[in-house]
Amino acid sequence: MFARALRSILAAAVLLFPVTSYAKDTVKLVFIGPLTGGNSSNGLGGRNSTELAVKVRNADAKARYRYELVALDDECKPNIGVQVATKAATDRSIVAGITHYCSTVAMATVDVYHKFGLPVVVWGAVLPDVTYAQNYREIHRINGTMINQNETAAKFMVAQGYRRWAIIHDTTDYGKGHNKYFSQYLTRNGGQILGTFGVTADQQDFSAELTKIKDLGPDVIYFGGTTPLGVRIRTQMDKLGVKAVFQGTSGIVSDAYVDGLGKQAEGTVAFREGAPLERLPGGRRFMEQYAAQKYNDPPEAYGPFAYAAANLVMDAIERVGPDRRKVRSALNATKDHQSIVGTVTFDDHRQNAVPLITKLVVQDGKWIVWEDSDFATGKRKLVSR
Amino acid sequence: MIDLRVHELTTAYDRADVLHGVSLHARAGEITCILGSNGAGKSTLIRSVLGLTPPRHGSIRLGDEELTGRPTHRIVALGLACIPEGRKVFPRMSVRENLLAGAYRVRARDDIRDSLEQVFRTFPRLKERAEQLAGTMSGGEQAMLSIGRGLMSRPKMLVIDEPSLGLSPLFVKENFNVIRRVNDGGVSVLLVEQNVKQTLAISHRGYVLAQGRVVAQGDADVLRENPEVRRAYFG
Amino acid sequence: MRKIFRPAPVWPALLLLPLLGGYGYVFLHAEAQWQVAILALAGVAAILAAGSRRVGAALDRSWRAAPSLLGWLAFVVAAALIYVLREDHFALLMVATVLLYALVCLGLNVQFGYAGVLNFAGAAFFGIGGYTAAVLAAHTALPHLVILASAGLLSGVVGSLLVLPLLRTRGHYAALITIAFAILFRTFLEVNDLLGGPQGLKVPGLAILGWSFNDSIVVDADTEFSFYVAYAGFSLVLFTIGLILVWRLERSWLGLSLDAVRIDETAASVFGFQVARWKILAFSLGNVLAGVAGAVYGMMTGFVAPASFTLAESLIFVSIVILGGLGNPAAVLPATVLVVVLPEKLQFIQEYRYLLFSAIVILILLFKPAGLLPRSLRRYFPSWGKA
Amino acid sequence: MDAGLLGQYIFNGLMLGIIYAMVAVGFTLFFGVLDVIKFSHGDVLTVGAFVGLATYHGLDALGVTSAPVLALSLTLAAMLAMGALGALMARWIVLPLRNAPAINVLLITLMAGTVLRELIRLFYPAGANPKPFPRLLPTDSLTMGSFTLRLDNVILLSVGAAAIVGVHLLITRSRLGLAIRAAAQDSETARIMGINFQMVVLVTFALGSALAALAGVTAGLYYSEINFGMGLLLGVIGFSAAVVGGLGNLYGAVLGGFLFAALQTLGAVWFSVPAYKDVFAFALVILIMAWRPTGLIAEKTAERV
Amino acid sequence: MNVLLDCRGLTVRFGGLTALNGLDLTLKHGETLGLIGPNGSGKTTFFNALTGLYRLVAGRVRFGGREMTGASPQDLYDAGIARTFQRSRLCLTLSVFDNLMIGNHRRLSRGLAFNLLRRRAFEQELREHQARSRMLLETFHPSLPDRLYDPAGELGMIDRRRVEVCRALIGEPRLLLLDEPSAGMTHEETHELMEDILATRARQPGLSIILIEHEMGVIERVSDRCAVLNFGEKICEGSYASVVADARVQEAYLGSE
Repeated sequence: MFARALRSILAAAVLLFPVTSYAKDTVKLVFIGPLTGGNSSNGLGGRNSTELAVKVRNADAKARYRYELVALDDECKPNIGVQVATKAATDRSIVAGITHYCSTVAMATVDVYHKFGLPVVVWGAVLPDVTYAQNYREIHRINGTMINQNETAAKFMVAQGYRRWAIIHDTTDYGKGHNKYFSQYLTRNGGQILGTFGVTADQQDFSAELTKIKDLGPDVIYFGGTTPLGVRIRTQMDKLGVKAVFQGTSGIVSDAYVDGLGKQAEGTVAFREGAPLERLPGGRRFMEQYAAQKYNDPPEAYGPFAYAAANLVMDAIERVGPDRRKVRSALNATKDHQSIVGTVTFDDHRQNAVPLITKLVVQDGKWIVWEDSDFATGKRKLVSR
Repeated sequence: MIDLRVHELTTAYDRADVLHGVSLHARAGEITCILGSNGAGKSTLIRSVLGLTPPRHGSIRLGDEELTGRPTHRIVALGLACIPEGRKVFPRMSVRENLLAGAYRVRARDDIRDSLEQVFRTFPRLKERAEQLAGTMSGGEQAMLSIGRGLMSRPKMLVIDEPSLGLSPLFVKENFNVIRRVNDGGVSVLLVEQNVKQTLAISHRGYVLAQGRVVAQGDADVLRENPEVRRAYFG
Repeated sequence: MRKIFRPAPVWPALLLLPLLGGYGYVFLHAEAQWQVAILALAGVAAILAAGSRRVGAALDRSWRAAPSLLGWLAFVVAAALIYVLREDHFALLMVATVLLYALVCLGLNVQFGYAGVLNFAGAAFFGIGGYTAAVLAAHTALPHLVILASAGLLSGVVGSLLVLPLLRTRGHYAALITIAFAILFRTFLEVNDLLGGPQGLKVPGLAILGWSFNDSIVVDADTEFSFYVAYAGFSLVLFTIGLILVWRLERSWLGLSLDAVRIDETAASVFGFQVARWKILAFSLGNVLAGVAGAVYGMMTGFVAPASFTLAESLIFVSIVILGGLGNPAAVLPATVLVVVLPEKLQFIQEYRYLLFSAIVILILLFKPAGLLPRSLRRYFPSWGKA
Repeated sequence: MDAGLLGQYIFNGLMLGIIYAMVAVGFTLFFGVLDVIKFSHGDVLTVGAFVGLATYHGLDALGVTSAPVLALSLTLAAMLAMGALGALMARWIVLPLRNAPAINVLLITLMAGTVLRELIRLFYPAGANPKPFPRLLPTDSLTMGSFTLRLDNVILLSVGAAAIVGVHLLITRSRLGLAIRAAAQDSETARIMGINFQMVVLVTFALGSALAALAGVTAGLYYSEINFGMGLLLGVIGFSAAVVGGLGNLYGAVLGGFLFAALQTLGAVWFSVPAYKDVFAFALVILIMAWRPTGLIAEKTAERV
Repeated sequence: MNVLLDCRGLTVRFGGLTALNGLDLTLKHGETLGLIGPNGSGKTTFFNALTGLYRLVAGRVRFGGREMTGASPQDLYDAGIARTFQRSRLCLTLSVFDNLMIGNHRRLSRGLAFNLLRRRAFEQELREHQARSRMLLETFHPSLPDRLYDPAGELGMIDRRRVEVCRALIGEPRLLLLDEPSAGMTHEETHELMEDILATRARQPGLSIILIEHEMGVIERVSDRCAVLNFGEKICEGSYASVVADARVQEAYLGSE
């Protein structure tokens, strides 16, 4: 404990007074995510977090190598993804990657990494198929899939006494996937789905859908999608007088969601894989360091995963040296690795069998862990009818 | 009263020279006509005067002001008005709005109202149809409107391009009478026409254009007898 | 004939071609900012020079002196570039991408460069090709060449659904139809799960006559060529065929007819041209080319998804055609390089690259409104016209 | 379906329609005077909304708390700024290309739109994220069965309608409007009447852009959220509405806007997967164009392009 | 009587305006008809109606013994009517040769395979048309064949006119419609053009021509017969001398006192 604290003080000191060490070999890593376009806030958050991890590591005198990060933009388009993945994977000086937020892109690129033998850790894409649809030893994933998340979500919400759901999801792979798994687990646990509404990801106006939902009168509106749509839908619910609990997925666990909604965000429930950041000492440190860097964009929900993925990769390199095959084997064998998102253990498909899904709720303008909230104690109600 | 002097004007249009060193003088207070058959260069001359097709060489002076190089709306602001060929009324505007467009440069509301009343007095038909869309009127009515619109700005110099085009002789006569009355009121007129006899009947002086050059000029009475005039039409 | 024909010097073009090849090699390998900047500037300067009178005329003369020799040489240089890059997967992927995008733009060039039929749904037809390949290659045993042909055909057939409204409308009204189709196509794919929905579909690799393109080419134990060599080579062949096709089209009565219809529909109809027929021909041909290119592209990248075939992508195709020079098929290639490779080369400025890219396009449009290499007069044969 | 629900759908459609119509009117104005399509229009809307937001934050920092004052001043600031931007773009990007093929104008404005969008995304603080838009209008509501009528929505609807009526009056009743219509019907004759054509073009672009800014602020106040990509689809829909209605015609643009809103609302109600509504709306657009090739209210055909 | 063109009661309206009002006109094989009348009298409208660009409200057209009322422009071209336009409608960005080939459309092989694959055969055909074009241009002016490969936009006005006439002639029509060929030309140029038309007539005795012209000298020299239009109606018909002397014609042109 003391050693850790000392290290972090040292690290902070070095961050302030950067010293270049000439003795170390340079090892290149690649980060890939959407840096332009509609998903760029998540991409930029992931990139900044990865960059932060590399900076911290380079500042660590004990590190064997000096790390250099190459960041590439996949634009959240599969064809561009394949392009930059090929660029990274065929660049022999790059040892490993922290890759992809968008599931379509992650799906499109797995073959490329496998073909060229670049070990990567997926930091944000949540579609189960990314790890489970093939058996490539190069592909790992640190964040959980939407399966884990939705199983917990369905059980938890039914246990709270809700029975009737309306589901809105965007028609991206993310939204459709969430819809699929949530619906599956919900019906299995005794919930009832009154209606399902697919909406496009660039849609502004949801009044027609919400009017329909209002007519159906659900207890809960489940939303499978990301922050921009989440903010819009939640706002428009109030506009139309739709009174229901708003339940989201990891896609809306962001500062932007709370900032975007202000008071209306109160009582929104969402679920995210990984341990709650603020409960782990590393997590809190991450947030402090991130804030110190004064990035233009917040880390967003998956920034910590990117940070953890980068550390996982660098730890592996520290152990086995900058060799793709060795790094791959080291990553494959990850077990009980302590990270800021909790313990990481890869299963037979190199999927992090995340033990914990964090339940979150917005209270007083902050996402907080359900168990710590006034809602859990019954002091407040999710929705006033 | 104001005069218009065109000196050695050469204008190229669509890569073919259509005016070759044309000089003419529209004297103050007079009606000066320019005659010539189709394609003689009359319209190009008007376009040059109005600044729509900038000339290559030469100068155009309205009173003391050089017009070449000025944008059309500034030329018009000097007191020039034009009744364009083919009438060119704004088809989807009412008669009243067309007339108001003619008075665009006039700021004083009273002046506009006076002009409007005057035009309505001159062309009672326009008053009857004040709210009708110009595009739905007959050719003759459009011609009246076009003339009325040209008068709305109370110009010092009026340039009229083929007012008889496509009009029956009766209408032509009426319109020419209006032009003469306008001129009597002190407005200099530059009248471009192919209708020789009626034009010369109301003009003081005239020029005959053929293939981009002035082939004859002089007082109207003299010009009437000039064989060049007939030749300009019938070869 | 009073004029004495002197054989024009062949050397300018002869020299240029290997130079271009070398440039391509260096450009594809440039990573550092200053390298990219210098190379991009040099490239633009070279294109502008080629568009200028003197240099252009010199190149033109030498081209006419030995058209077939230089044509072959161009192909050989391109093939050589692919060979030199044989182990560089990424560079080859970019080469193949450029060639396939250029093939689509050849089609668009026929559509609005010649016939004047605007198409803002180029990416949709490109996508139709890709999806056709995905479905047919995965679920049927059809030979892949047949699949490529069907992809082109289907793209043409779907396009013919738009023909009626397109023929009836003009200008911006016609533009709206293809824009609406582009949006509709993408949304339909995404909402509908039939074709993989938003996740898209995996596409098996191309295999022709039993040769699987997705396998690396093993020469001996130590030497292994990237499998992209096959794709790049195949794309080169396709693009060459497309270029020759479009070239011949332009240099024939067909091209003349399309021009006549575009420039003055009224005059054309007075001289007996069936306006609709020519517009349909151009529209369909363009879509077929886009479809074939899309099929190969899908098989090469191994994946098709709606996100790759958006209206924004269509607009990228349109901008390539306009930047290159409307109606000049050869200009498609440098313009594609500019539009496809430059943003990739600008990766080092990461999130700022689209800002810079858009600014560059605005500048080109302001100062070279006819495109980088404007179209020249029709020349039915290399020896056609005055010496 | 009960009456309240039906009323709700209609009200939703009206609100959507008024935003579309405001955007479409801009397109139709630009086309009227210059025969061009300015594809950056949607992004001008976005920038307008962000200028409004920035103004709010600025005034908020200065300690202004009165909601009506804030609402009014942010709207005015957005409209003024976008009016200026519209005129600048007309002067430096659109007018220089007057003699180039119309498709060049389309492409250059498209690129200008990308520049605007990227500037917001990159340089507005945390611009890549959706931003909350202040709620400045009273939210008193009236509920009748399943119909909820909120005062802020009514205000927005009225302001939008008033703006369109205002533009209509300006175009049909004022001296400036006369000049705009004259320039639109026959630019050469308009010049002969002493109308400064370039000035008219700049003013028209300023007017259309200010209206886009108003649409942006309206969308912000209505949805309480704005983001850098909001103008993309709104721009395309506004363009579609203007074309379907008949370019160059103010009524056509309004009709097109409400038609599009109606199609989308209908589509969302009819289809079990509401996302089909865009497929439905755009497919119908294609059919309408096949039926009426110059729009529902044909005024002026688009000969250029 | 060997009638090539027979028009009866042709009427064309635009909105409220009657541009052509019950026009009767006949033309014999090999005849040259001068069509005159003041601006806006309906001459060009007649051409547009005759080439299928305007729809007839009433009337019928027989051409070469066939009923052609309401035929499309393409059908009328196929039947053998070719024209020039008052405002030159050459494709200025295309070469002179290309412009001629537009007029030669009927003789071009339009098959896909022929054009794309059989390049030798295509070249053969091309060379033939090239030779014919040169010959035709040569007859108009000896310097014109040298400009075969220049963009039409680079020609002077007279040469553009010539090329436009050649474009109409190269397809060997039976009826040639010339719409004010002298517009925008100098006196000398007009004279040259007149000679060109006469030479064309001499070479192709079967060719019928309708000529709209304001230069009366041209009409006098070239036409066999004249028809005068005013307000969309034929007011007079006959020899040039008789027409010019007619009081109605004088009035239409010079106006009444």
